[in-house]
Amino acid sequence: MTNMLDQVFVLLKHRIVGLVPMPVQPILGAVLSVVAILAVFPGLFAISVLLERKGLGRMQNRIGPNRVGPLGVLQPVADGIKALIKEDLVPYSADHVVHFLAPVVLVVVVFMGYAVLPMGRNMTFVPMDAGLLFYFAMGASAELSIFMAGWSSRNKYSLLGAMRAVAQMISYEVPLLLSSVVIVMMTGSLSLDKIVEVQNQYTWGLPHWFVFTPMGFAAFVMFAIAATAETNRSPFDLPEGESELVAGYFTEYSGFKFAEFFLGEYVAMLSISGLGATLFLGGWSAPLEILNVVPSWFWFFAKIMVWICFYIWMRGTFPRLRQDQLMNFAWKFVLPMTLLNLLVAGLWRFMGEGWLRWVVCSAILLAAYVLGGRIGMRSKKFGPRSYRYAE
Amino acid sequence: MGLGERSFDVAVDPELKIELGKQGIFVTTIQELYNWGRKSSVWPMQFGLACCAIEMIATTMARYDLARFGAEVFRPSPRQADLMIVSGTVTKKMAPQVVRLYNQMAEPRYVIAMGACAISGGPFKQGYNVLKGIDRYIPVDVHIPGCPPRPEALLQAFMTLQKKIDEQSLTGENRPRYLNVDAPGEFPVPEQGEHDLVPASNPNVWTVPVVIR
Amino acid sequence: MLGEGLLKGLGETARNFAGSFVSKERLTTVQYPEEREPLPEASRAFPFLVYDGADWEAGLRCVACQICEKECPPKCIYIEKSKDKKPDYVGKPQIYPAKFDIDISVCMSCQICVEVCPFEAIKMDNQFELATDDRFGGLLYDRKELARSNEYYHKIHPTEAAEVDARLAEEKAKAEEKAKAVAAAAAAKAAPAMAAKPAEGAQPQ
Amino acid sequence: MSESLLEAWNRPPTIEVDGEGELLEVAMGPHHPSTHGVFRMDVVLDGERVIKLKPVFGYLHRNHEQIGQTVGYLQMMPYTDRLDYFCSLTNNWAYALAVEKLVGQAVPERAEYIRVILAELTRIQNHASTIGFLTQEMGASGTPLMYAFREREKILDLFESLTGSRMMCNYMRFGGCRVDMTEAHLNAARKIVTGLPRFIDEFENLLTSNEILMARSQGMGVLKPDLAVNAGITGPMLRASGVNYDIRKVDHYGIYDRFSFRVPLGEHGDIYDRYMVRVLEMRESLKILEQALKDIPAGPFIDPKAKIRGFKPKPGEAYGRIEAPKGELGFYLISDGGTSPYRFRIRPPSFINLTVLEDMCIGQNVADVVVVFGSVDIVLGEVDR
Amino acid sequence: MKTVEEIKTAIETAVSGAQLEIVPNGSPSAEHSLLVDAAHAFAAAKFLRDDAELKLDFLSNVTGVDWLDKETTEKVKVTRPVEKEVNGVKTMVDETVEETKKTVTPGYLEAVYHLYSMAKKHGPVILRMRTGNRSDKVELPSLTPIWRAAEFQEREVFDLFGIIFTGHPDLRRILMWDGFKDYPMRRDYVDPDDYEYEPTAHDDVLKRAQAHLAATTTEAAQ
Repeated sequence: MTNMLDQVFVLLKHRIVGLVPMPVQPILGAVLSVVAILAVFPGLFAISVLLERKGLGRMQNRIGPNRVGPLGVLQPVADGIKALIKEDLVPYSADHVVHFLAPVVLVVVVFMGYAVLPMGRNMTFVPMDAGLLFYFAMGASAELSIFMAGWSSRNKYSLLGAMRAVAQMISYEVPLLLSSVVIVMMTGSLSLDKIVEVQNQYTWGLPHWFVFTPMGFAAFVMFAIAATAETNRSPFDLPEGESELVAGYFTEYSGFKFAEFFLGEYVAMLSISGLGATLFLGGWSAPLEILNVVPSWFWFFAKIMVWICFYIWMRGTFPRLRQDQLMNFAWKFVLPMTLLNLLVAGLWRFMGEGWLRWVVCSAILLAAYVLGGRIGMRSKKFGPRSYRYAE
Repeated sequence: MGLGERSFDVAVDPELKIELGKQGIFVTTIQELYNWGRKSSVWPMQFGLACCAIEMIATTMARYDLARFGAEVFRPSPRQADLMIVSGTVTKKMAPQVVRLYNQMAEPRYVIAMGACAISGGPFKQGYNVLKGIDRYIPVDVHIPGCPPRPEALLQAFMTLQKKIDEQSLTGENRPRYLNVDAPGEFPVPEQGEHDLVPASNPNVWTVPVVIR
Repeated sequence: MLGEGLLKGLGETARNFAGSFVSKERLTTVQYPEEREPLPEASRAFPFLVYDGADWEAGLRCVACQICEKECPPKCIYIEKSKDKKPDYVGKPQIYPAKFDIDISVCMSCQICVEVCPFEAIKMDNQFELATDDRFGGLLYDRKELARSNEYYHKIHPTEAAEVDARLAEEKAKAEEKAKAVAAAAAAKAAPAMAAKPAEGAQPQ
Repeated sequence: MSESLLEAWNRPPTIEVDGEGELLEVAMGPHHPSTHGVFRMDVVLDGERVIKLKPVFGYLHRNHEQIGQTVGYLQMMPYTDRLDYFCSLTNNWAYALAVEKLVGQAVPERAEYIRVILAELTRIQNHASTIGFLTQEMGASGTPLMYAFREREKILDLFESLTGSRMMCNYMRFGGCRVDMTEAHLNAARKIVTGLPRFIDEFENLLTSNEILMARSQGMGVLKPDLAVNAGITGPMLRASGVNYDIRKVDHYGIYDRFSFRVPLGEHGDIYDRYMVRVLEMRESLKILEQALKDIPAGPFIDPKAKIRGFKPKPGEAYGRIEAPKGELGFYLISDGGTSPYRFRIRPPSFINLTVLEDMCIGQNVADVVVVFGSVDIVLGEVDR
Repeated sequence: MKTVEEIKTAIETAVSGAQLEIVPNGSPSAEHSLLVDAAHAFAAAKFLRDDAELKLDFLSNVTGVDWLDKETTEKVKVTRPVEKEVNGVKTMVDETVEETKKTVTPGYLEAVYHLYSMAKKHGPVILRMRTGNRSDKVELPSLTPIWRAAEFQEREVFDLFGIIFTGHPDLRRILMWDGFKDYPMRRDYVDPDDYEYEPTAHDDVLKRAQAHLAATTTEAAQ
């Protein structure tokens, strides 16, 4: 029964595919997968937007949307309808073709990433051996669309925003990759399915997630930071930093194209959360052995949503960094830390089983973090201050 | 961008509709869906002028929470905004910018003139640099008197606007302005002359009743 | 340590998030159209004209003295005096406003008209839900739209209205006393005159 | 004027532009979302670095001074509310002070206490909102601002129940106040004052040690004390540069000499110092409030003999100034013996504090310009009048 | 702090040739001010800032004031020879006649500076400068090189009153737009005619509104 529920989507797909003649079956299978992704993730997009608006509201002592539909659940639907009927303005001097293509490219590219994510047991749509590489290749193409948007708008703010976005995304691509390399080192595979399989084991009922190892945890933190920057989320949401740059690279977009950017951004966020969950949080594996009765796909989506909630929480709390600080942080702190983490991962392999490697690896990472943080703060001359008074 | 004279409405008897609704069947028309989408997702432009802007900010804050209506998404870019809340005194130096911003907004767009100054120049109307009401240049949907109006008054105006949107039909006399092919989409931006704005008002949107004293 | 302040901040927002489900202090939203905070008594929006009795036109306290028109800082009041007179609340014949317009699209709710009015005729309303799409018709209030009964005044500003009523009653009593005194004096004067009258009348023309 | 004379004058530093980089001219404003209100900055950028910045004013020039010369003395009072629309009560006080100085009107003791209580409450809500807006400029999605406004609403509730209006109080009169502050109002004020320290702690928890805020604000927008004095900077901005000048302490206007409070001073004169000086000032204001609410005497709230309207001061002039939350707010009145002043001049702290905006921004990143601008704490109603 | 008289003598000794005058203040505040001639104002101001005892390092406020041409009518008794017939003989007789005499004192623009000391915490010292007239001689020396605080305020005075501050580094309009031609704070300024809708007009506004109505109706009739 449990197994049945776990594999319900897989079985359903097989059943439907079985209805058509043999030669068409692979095509239909692909179409079904695509349709499933296109149905599920925009839905999740709507849910996360609503969650964000309500969650932010609660953090700020208010209620958030609650008028449109029961408890405000229809708010994203209304926003969607509004975006559809909104007039589509294209600036007179803009490059019309590129201006039109930019959001399309973004949406296509971010959806491609889902092809390799294992969303449950046997639920990877394209089980690729080099899945991780494919994912990063797709993630990097999103930058293209952002630059297209900024350049084609012929607006200073858009161009500045796009340039910032591209610089930022390229800078954080490096730590993003390097922190994932740790996982590749530990599993010896680039296949995301393999990575999940390795984590889907239990000792005393507790899972073997990589986040519970020292360098796995460090890589997880670095990955989370880099992923936030990669998806332009607060506190790294400079490209759309509204207080300086109006609305960043999509300043000149209106109507449905703007909605596409919005969609693309959130879907990218969901997908990178999915990747993070796959790499560090065991993908679709249950957090406790006894919880394996719950279907695997539930765990995958639950982990994504938890990740999204964390994003929202950060957005509600932090101011944003400045461009050069962001770059400094990427190149001078996150990158060295990830490189060190690679060394530690090697050390871990080398030291063999036993408690000693836990102590040594943790100590190295912790010392590096504390020291690096302190040196960084001192070199930039910032820190807490005391004040004097005049009577 | 007119939709022509053909009616999209599917006539449904209102009583029948309520009856169906009781049984869990909801009937809707394109027009209703259209208006519902428009009115439920009005994103204001992040744009404040004077004192009233503070009350506008207060409206979005925890106590009054404009977000309940789904309108907390203050868009900094006019392209993505639906509603311009003219919150405060429009000076003659600022008026061309306001009109320009309005021109940059995508249809459907609405304007709320918040506060005495935005409606008529308010207490400052006899000054040399104060425009006597923004409706001299752009069409205003809802006026809120008050100096400044309370946040609740802005919420009430917001609901008035929603009601107004809801009552519009897609065709016929009552259709919104932008669905009328003949209605202007761009409003001329006044120039700053040597003594005053030129022209002093846009006669297409500003016709004054004569008050004889 | 790097990140300490960030964690503290996250803790603070988390506290508010959780608190918003339990404590009223952390969920301060008043859901306006359905729930409303009671307006404080002193709250003011736009002026109205007080009338006594049931007939608004007859009971207007305003005597069209035009002080408020002159003192109004943005000059949003327009008054035309009547040609004839009608009795006021003490019964003295007074001029009344033939026209009393307030342009609430100009009014700055400063309350100075209320302060300067010697007749307690103009007071501040607290009705603020006045949004309208009618620019010219909906925002220029004439005296009919401005007139509110004294009961309404009592309802929105109970303490102040009670004070005003007491003061007016006192004035009225004084005026009546004075009137009585005058009448008595007149009567006293009239008495000898009356006595003299027949004699006068008796005098042949 | 010879060049040698100009030497003494501290012009903003000019910056060498290195390389062949193209200069980018950006007009920030007047509707730019960051400038809370309508204000334009013409910025010349070399990459993202600011090399020139010219503020453009006047988008909210509402002719206050002209109005002040056409309406009577009393009629100007509600207009002063609309100068710095965050702090109407301190504006009222400054204007009342100037007129009282012009006509030689004394103020009863209770009224002075009421004024101090209201002015300090105004200062607290202004500083809290300013910090909220400052973090907004840094990109916090409104959370600190929401918390600030949560407290501000409590203070505004008191203002409304006392004066009748949330923002435009029109409360003070020449020789006192318009209505009395009853025991209920005082209790409400006491309740607010007991609740505020917790709020400030919360605020500080959220912001003071936040690394992002520190990185964004420390060492940014530095203002040197000698330039600050020369450029006539006043208020928290001046004190953040380390100059000890608080008009409450210097002029002892009202009854400020009766309260014990300290003046916090910054050392670096950067954005963080401006932020911290405001936080510490809020705490000092709470001290003043506690003392004032304890000591407030009974008595008349307005001089019964004071003339409120229609008076004609003797020909002459007076300059009255107070320490408004944003700096020195002064009113300069010249009377020619008529019912309205011959010349009515407002000395706006926000406007003059912007004199050094260019100096603070030059060499900074363009993203910091809005933060520096936010740290000045201006209200456009007062800048342009 | 020194009294105004002492400051006056101090300036006179420090700046040779400076002509100073104390402008009395009739109000109870009794803050008398110093009128300094435009030619020596800069040196005097520099002295006030740098003098060790005064150290007026803080310029608080710059105000422009417009004083209109004043037409004073006074009744004067004039004695002049009048031809008179006395007893049929025409003779010149001196006679005192009462005449109304009109004297026009030319107006001027004035800049008022309020100075304080942050170092010594005293003040104010009020400094005034006057232009020659209201039309062509409207130049005054700028004190911006001495106090940066004057930069925007002098620009404002220039914008609204039309005093030209020589030596100001950036004298442009500040509040009104660049193409604006008038000086709106001058007392003889007439604002543009936008009195189409004045439902509560009285006094001056009513006159303007009626004039506007008359103008538009004749325009329509033509």
